[in-house]
This record gives sequence, structure tokens and C-alpha cells, in this order.
Amino acid sequence: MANTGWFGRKSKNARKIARQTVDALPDGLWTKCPKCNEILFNKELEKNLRVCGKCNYHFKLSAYDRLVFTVDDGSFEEFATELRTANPLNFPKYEAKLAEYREKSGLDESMVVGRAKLAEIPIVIGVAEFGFLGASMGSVYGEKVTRAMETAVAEKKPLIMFCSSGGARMHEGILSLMQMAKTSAAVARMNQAGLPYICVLTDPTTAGVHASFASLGDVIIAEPGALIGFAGARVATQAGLINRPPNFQTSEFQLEHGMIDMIVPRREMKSTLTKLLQFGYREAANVI
Amino acid sequence: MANTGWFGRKSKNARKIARQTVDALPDGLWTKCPKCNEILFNKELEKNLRVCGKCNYHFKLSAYDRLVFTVDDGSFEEFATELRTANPLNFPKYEAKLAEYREKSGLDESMVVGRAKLAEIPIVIGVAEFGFLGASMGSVYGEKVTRAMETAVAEKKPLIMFCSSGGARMHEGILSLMQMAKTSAAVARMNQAGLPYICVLTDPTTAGVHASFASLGDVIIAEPGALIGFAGARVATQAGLINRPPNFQTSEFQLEHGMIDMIVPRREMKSTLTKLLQFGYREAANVI
Amino acid sequence: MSSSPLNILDFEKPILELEAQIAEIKRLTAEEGTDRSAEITALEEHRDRLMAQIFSNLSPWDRTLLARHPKRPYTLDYVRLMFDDYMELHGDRLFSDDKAMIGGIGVMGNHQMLWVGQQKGRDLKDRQFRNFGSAKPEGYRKAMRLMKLAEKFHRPILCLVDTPAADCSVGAEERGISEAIARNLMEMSTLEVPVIVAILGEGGSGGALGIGVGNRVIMLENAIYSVIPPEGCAAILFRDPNRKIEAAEALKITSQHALELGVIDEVVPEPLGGAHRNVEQTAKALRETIIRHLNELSTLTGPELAAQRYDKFRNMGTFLCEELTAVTE
Amino acid sequence: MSSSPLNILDFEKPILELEAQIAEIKRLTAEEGTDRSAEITALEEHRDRLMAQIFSNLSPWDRTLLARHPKRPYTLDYVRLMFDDYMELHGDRLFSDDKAMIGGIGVMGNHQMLWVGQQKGRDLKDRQFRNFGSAKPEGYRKAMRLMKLAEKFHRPILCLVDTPAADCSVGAEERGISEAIARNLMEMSTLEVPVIVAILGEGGSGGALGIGVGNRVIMLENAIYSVIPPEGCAAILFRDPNRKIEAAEALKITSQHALELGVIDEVVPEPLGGAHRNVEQTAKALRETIIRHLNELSTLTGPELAAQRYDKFRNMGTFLCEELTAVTE
Ligand SMILES: [Zn+2]
Ligand SMILES: [Zn+2]
Repeated sequence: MANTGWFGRKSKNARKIARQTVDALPDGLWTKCPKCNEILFNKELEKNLRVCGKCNYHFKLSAYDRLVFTVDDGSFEEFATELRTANPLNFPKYEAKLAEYREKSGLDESMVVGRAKLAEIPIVIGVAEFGFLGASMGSVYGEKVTRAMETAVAEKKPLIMFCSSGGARMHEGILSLMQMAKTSAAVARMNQAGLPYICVLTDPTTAGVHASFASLGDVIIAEPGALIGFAGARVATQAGLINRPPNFQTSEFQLEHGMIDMIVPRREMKSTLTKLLQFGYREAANVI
Repeated sequence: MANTGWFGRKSKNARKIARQTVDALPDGLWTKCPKCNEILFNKELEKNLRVCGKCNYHFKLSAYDRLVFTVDDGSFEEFATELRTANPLNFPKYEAKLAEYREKSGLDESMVVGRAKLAEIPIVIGVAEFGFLGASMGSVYGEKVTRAMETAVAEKKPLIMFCSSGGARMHEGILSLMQMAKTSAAVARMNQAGLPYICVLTDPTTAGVHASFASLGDVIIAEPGALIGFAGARVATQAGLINRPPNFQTSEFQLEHGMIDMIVPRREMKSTLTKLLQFGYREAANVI
Repeated sequence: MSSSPLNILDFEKPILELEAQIAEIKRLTAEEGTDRSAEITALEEHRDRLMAQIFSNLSPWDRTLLARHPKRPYTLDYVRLMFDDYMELHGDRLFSDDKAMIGGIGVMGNHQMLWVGQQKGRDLKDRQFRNFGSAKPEGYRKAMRLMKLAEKFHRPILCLVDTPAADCSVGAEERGISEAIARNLMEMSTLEVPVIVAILGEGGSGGALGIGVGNRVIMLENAIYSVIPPEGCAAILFRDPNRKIEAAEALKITSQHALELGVIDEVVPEPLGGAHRNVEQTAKALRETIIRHLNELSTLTGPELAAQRYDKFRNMGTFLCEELTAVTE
Repeated sequence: MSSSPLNILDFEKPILELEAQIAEIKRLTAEEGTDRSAEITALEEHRDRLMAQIFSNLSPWDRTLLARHPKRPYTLDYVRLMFDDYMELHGDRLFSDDKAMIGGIGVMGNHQMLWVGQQKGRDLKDRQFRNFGSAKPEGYRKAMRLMKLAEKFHRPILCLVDTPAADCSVGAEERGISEAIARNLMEMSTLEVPVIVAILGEGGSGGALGIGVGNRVIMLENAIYSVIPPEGCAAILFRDPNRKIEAAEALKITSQHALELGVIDEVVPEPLGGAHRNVEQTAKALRETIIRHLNELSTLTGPELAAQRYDKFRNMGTFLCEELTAVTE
């Protein structure tokens, strides 16, 4: 997981990626597993793709760590980096919040999109950054997802979306809601073009993102134990739901109810994606 | 409901229709309602479209009575009358059974199809005859339904199917099963042509017919209190079903579970069909 | 009009009190035969001035209350008034018939249309029957089935939006409320017939948008359209549900805001005091607006309609573009 | 091979007894070192003659028992043996993941394929888990979702049929088992990719046909394909469930009958004694047949494939045409 400049271009952005990769390591030598409380050495944890070796807990990944773990070395080329969040509603304290998360995460927004290769197959890929305002979907998030899909269509490439989101970006009000319609419509264009669209739902994928492009993949994969559902955790708790099954709104719940194709542990993610791309991709390229 | 030769052509067939219309009246002056035991005068009952005025029980109708009650006077023109049932499996006693029902019903088979008008709109229409071997679907039934659909496509007309069936024609074995695939495929052609296809499920519509063309209407109507379901009455009883709701496999059950659009009493059937045809038909004719 | 205090908003009270006063005088006039018409006229003028004053100064929270007014006309009220004839169709053909999401066919002038919409209930029993206007997955799937029917027959679609939110019960999650809404968003973008969306009352988040992807989106004056109820926003962002008035302000949820943000195309005016003060007039205005848009859209082909709808929603959202400095190390 | 009497058919007994005898002699040979190979050879020859004799005279009812043989290989056994690599995909995206109807992607030679099929369970627990191979509406809808995926990616589809019948529980009726099967029949007729159906064991009525509309339909030698189980036919038509042997005869349910009636295209031979006596050999024969048909179909375009499939099923059924006498009164 070296940060030795394997990214395609040495831009301001690439430098940020490098910084991010370093930052992703928690301070100190070890991390405590939040699920089983095991003490995990960071080097071991990193080698294990940030999965607890004892209880299989999948730690959240930063967007760039996810890319490092997923795409072919040196193949990622980010686009839509020029997009910056506005405050169209003049929502109180939104700018300050954004500045805080920019500082904290080293990213400009909660979605990263670009071109890459996976097992030599050229793809478009998007990865949500939960560390940036809970990967809430505002105008930039939605625009980036849409551009990823439009790029896939224009370049006849498959798309892989690593989804995550706490919900809509409330600070952008009704405009954030519209990102659901916008991204879902873009999926329709991928379908019309016969291009594979694979969603990977990571912890947590809820609300507006789950009720739009994240539920529309040709194949939908979830990481084990992820929180996945429509009502965000707060809403679901407030609603005082009765007969709530113990695995409610988990990956396992979604599999049981037919909403996802499979649960794939992180270490098998790349090989699984490869097989799915091989099923969906080659001929699609010929046909279009 | 006069049988004074309103049918389009005076063929052998038209004569049979006339006979059928007369035969449809039970012997004697009155009929006992099988649901509420009310004594109903046949003239009254006939005026009431063979619906019990007390409890709304819908008596079964013969195919030709149904046509009399449904299409514009004198507009029905039957086709596919040349089809005759074969015994491809050499099934024991099948010919004798057929002869018996031909004699009893005055019909050659359990399905009648033809061209007609309904509120001046030219349509193709099919009506099952439960009185002929329980309207079981064999090769002739399937062929007639398929020809009705192909005629609708060729002539750009809407199709109305009054469905009824106890199930597959076992005497024709696997060939009767194939009628499900054949008729359902024919519906796909109607969809591709953008032509309205309205199913009316009458008592009983079960098994192979329910699991094929009868469940594929753009709009599906049921008569009140009809038995409608996948497993035929015998199978369902044998299976010893647990938690069987009181309205299991009725029109009302199907409506509750989202499988039909509406329950329409017989006296409102014609006006309902008219409105639906007006919604689906005119523009379709322009567009194709 | 019943005057149960539960059905009266605070800012409606002075008006309703005046009206009760006027009614009482009229009754007395009839009983006693004395002419008190001058007094009545004065009171009526007072009432009109008061109404104009109150309703020209509504806050977003006031409009939220109006949008949720227990007397506010609901989808079926408009369906009955706007269509010359209509028929309800039922069921998703998969699981159930959702009573919170209704739909059917209807004739409006010379337009044969397909309509869908969320339906709230009027009294307690009816409200439960309609699940408070919160549709389940089967509701969204029923709506999509009907919309596909319209597409098959080349008929325009009218979506009548009035929901606090989609249902988020355990059952709704089990049957994929997210999937159902997502699929509607995707499929609606491809429909090759005109789609007109009218937001009647509460345009509640994904539950509203699930039937909200139209070539034209219009909105009644006092309806709201929001990504989250003001109470929810206050609880989450301001950590205090009581700051809902502030949240309603910040979220920009009124029809005027939606228009300014480019999310809707037109605001349909309501009678002074709100739609419930004159349902017929509101329905008439709505019908005329719908027909006008339908006529405008009738010049477009199927693919053009889908493309227009795609572009419309594709361009929603506001962001900045940073000038990229050339990096050539 | 376990020899629990529950897993042995009556007509298999003499063979299995001979084999047990042979095995015993071999064991003794190994223990005692005496050469009894002549005896073994004689017994083996006797066994082979007996098998040839028994299995060339199977009645339709005997084949029914073979098709339902508890040791008969099931869908996943073939999937594992026929595909170079495969992956299961899950869920109908509407309600559930049906364990009785499975599906996924697979690589067979140079074919990337989509496969679906009913799955029976081997032991009691597994049988319940798989609902005895009877799929519910969600199973048929999952199969259709996957088939549409194949169509999107222009991949051929393989349907592996092995079911006594579709599930007819209250839940299945509630969720529209009829609708689910009907829709599959309709949609399968329009798929613009090659569809190959292989009937592995029980081809039980609508439940089998629900994934059975293929450009080619092939059938293992001892599989059956029937509109109703012989027991059901006997009970209903002959009013005596014990007349199942007669009903099996009358219904013409064997692979040879299906071929003669034009319902299937090819019979795939099984090893002497049935597929369970040599699963690998059966899978190999099946794989070769599938690849041969795939290669043949590869020359057709998408619309040609749909048209061929339509015509194939459209022409099924047998009837007579009466010469119409001219009626000119
Ligand atoms: Zn752990
Ligand atoms: Zn009665």
C-alpha cells in the first residue's frame, strides 16, 4: 500500500491522494477493533485491507485507500476535480462546515471519480468518502456520479461505484434531493448503452443514495456487516420501529430480502469484480 | 337477449350459437341461487344478466351468452371455427369425452374467438366456455387464443379475453402445457404492437390459464366472487394449506394482493370495458 | 365547514372567529328580520383585510402548516374535480394494492390521461387506511406499472404529489423501498410520453420524488417541497427539534423558493387563505395549468420528451468550477 | 455410494446386491490374497447384463422414479461440473432470495453464460431449505431479473429445470405465483440472446415451463416432463391415485415421448443405470450438447433468436382442421 507516486499524474490532486494515504493510518502503532475490541497492529491491519483478522469487522476506508486496494497500480486518473461546493441556499454555517471537512479529510468533497483499470479492463470508478460530511449527497456528489456515468457511456466502459452515504446534504435542501433523480436517470443511459454498472455498498449506505443510483446496479455487492437501508439511523430509531429484526438494515438483511446479489469480503472484492466485468464487459464493447 | 339471427353470418356456426342461447336458459321457470338459496325467476335472472338480485352471486355464463351480454348487437363474427381437437397422445377415452361435451354444450371446444364491436370500437374477443370440459386448455384452446392475439396485431385491434379454466387439458399431456408458453408469447406481440389487451377473469380461472395469458392483461378485471388462483381447487385442498385466509383464491383476494385492477359487477362490465378501450385504443391505431 | 379547533391553524383563528361572528349576525337577521347588512359588510371587509394581511406574510413554517392542513384537499379531491371522468386501477401485480398510492385513467378535456398520486386520509380511520399518505414499495411499483401502461398507449401522465415521506416501516425496508423509489426515478427519466408533476401539499423528500420526475413540475402556492421535514432538519443539524421554524426558513421549502432554485416550473396560485377555502377554484386553476402544459408538450415526440426530462433533471444542482491551474512539473 | 434402502429403487436392488457381493469378494481377495478374479469377472458380467436388461425396459413410471431419485444429481452438481468457473447471484430485488431457484454467471469453454435453475436439497434439512425445489414467485422473478441481465450483456442463457412443481403455498398465491410464471413465459419469448433449456430431472408443469422457453430444449434421458404428476392425473382423471403407473404411461412424460411430440429437441443419454451412477459422465455429455447448440445458435442475430423461439412455441400443439363446407344460403 505504498504511496510512492503510482498515480498517473502528479497534480495537486495526486499530492493530496498521497497525503490521504498516509493520513489513513491512525496515529500510533495499533487500533482497537470496535466490534470485538481486539488490539490490532496497524501494519497487520493494513496488510489485511483494514479488516479485523479476528471478527471480520470491515473498517471504513477513505476513498483513496479504497482505490489503492481496488484498481490496478498507477491506473487511476481522477476527473471532475474542478467542481467546488456552493451554498445555493445560503444555509447557515455551511461554508464553515465545508472548510472544516476539507481540512480534516484533505478532500474537496465526499465523492471521488475517475478512470482506472481493474485486471487490465478499462473502467470508470467512483468512490464515496464517508469522512467528508458523512458522504452526504449534495450537488457536487451528484454531479460527479452523473459525470462518471456519462463518461462510461461516452467511452463505452463499465462503471464501478463504491457507495456510501449518510443521506442527503441537507444544507443544499431540495437541490440535494434532485441529485437522486439526476443520478438515477444517468443509470438509465448506461442501461441503454448496455454497459455494466456494478454497485458496491459499503458501511453505511442509506437514504437518498440508497434510494437512487446505489440500488440500480446490474449487480449489487455489499461488504459484510454494512448498514444499508432507506431510513437513516436517526429516522429509523425515532420511528420506534416494531418487530425490528436483529439484522435490520444490514448487508445480511438486504441479501435475505433479495435486494443485493452477494456479500463479498474485502479480500475477495477485486477477484469478484474482475469476474463480473469479464461477464459484462467485452461483448458490450463489441456490440455498441 | 333475442336469438333472432343477429350474428353476422348464417353459418352452421351461427345456428349453433342460436341453439346455445336457447339452451342457456335452465329448464323450467325458476332457478335457485347456489349462494343464498333465493328462488329466482329465470326471466328476471336473465334480465339481470344472470346475477342474483339478492346476494349478487354471478352465475356462470356460456360463451355465447357472454357475447350477447357484451358486444354490440350483430357485430360478432367467429373465426377459427375449423379447428378440431385431436388426440395426439392416444389418451384413453379422450374422444368419447370430447363427443360427450360436444353433445352437451353444442360447442366444438372450450374457447370461442372472433371479431366484434364494443361501443362501436372494433375489437377481437375471446370467451372461454366452462361448460366444455371445465374450459381446460388443450391445443385448440391455446391455438384459438393465439390466433385471437395474432388477429388483433394484424388488424390493429384491441383484444378482450373473458378467461375461465379449470386448468390444463390433461388428456393432451405436455402439449397442453405448451399452450401456456404459446399464448403468453402471443401477448408479447400485442405489447410490441402497443395494442390494448384486457383480461376479464370469470369463475373459475385457475392453473395453466391463470399462469399464462390471463395474468398478462394491460388491465385485469375480475367478476365478483370468482375463484382465481394458481393451484386448482383439488391441488390446493390436497396440499392442506395452513393459514389459509377466508377469501383465499377469490377475486377479492387477488385485488387485495395487487394482482388485478378491479372487480367489476356484470352490469357495469360493458361500460367499464368501453372506458378502458377508449383509453387504450384510438391513439394506438394512429401510432402503429 | 366544521370548526373543530383541531382543524384550525393559529393564524386562521382570527379569520374564523370573524366568520363565525358574521354567520351569527346573518342567522339573527333571518330570525329577527332586522337589517344589519351594513354591519355584515363592515365585518366582511375587515375579514378580507385581515386575510390579505395574514396570508401575505406567511413564513415557510406557516406554509408547512398550510400544506399539512387537515382540511387541505387531497389527491382524490382534485381527481374528482379535474377529470371529466376517471377510473381507479389497482395493484402492483407483485405484492399488494397500496392504498397510499392510487392511480388510474381519466379524461381531462380532450386528453385521455393516466394519473397517479399519494392519497392521505381525512379522518382517523381513513388516515390509517391510507397510511398517512406514506406509500410502501408496492405503491411505487404500482405507480410505475401504471405509468408503463400510459407509455404503451401513448397517453400523458399526471403525478399528484402529497406525502410526508415514503413509508419506512420494517416491511417497507424488507420489500425494498429504496429499490422501488430508485427504479421509479430511473424509469421515469425514460418515459416517452408527457409527464406532468403537480405538488399539491407535502412534497416530502424521496417519497415525493419517487413520482416526481416530470417534463413539467408545478406546485400549488402553499405546498412545500423539501429534502427533509423542518423538524427533522432541526433535530439533526440544529440538535433541537423546536428550531423547526428556523429550519423551515433555511431549507427553502416553499413554492417560491423551489421556483427560484429551478426545481419547479410554475407556481399555481391558491385562493386567499389556502386551497381548502375553495377547492373548486383551486382544482380549476390546476386543471387549466395542466392542460396548458400538456398542449405545449404535445409538439414533442416520445424521444424528445424523454430527452427534455433527462436534461431538465440532469442540470439540477448548483456548484462552482475552480479554474484549473496548469500543472506541468 | 451409501446404500441406505431409502435411496434405492426396487429395480435397482438386484444390481446393488450384485455390486455389494463383488465388493465383498474384492475385500476378501485383498485380505486373504487368494485370486478370485474369475469369479469377480463373472459377477460383473452378470451385473452388466442385468443392468442392460433392466434399464432397457423401464416403464414411464420407472423413469419417474429415476427422475426423482434421491441420489439424482441436482442443478448445482451440474453447475459445478459443467462450468470452468461460476458465481451465484441472488435476489429478485423485490421481496426475497428464493433458495429453490438459483442462478448466476458461469464460463463454459469460451462462452460467458448466465444460468438459472431450480435446486433441490439432498438431506432433510437441505430439502426444506430448498423448499423441495419448488420455487416461489420471487424465484421466477429472480430468474427473470438475471435473464434480463444476460440480455443486456448479450450473453446466452442456460436454464436448468428440476422441479416437482412451482410452490403453491398461501404466500406464493399472495405474491402472484401465476403472474410470475406468466410474465416469465412472455418475457422469455422476447429475449434477444440464445436460451438453452435443459431438463435434468423433474420437469413439473408450469413450474418447469416458467424457465423453460428456450431456442433449444434438451432433456436428460431419464428426466420427465409433464403437465401434471402421474399421481395427480390418476387421482383426478382415473379417480384413483394408485393408478399412477397407468397415468404415467398415458401422459407420455418420458424424454422419448417429449421428443416425438416435438416439445424438446434432443435427448441427452445418461450412463446405464441413470445419471447418479456417473455424475461426471452425465455432466460432460450435457456440457457438450449445450456447447454444440450454443455454437449453432451463434449465427443468429438477437431478433432472429427471439423469432425462432416464438415460432418454435407458437407451433406447439396438435389439432385437426375441418374442411369448411361453403355455406351460401
Ligand atoms: Zn474485530
Ligand atoms: Zn343469491
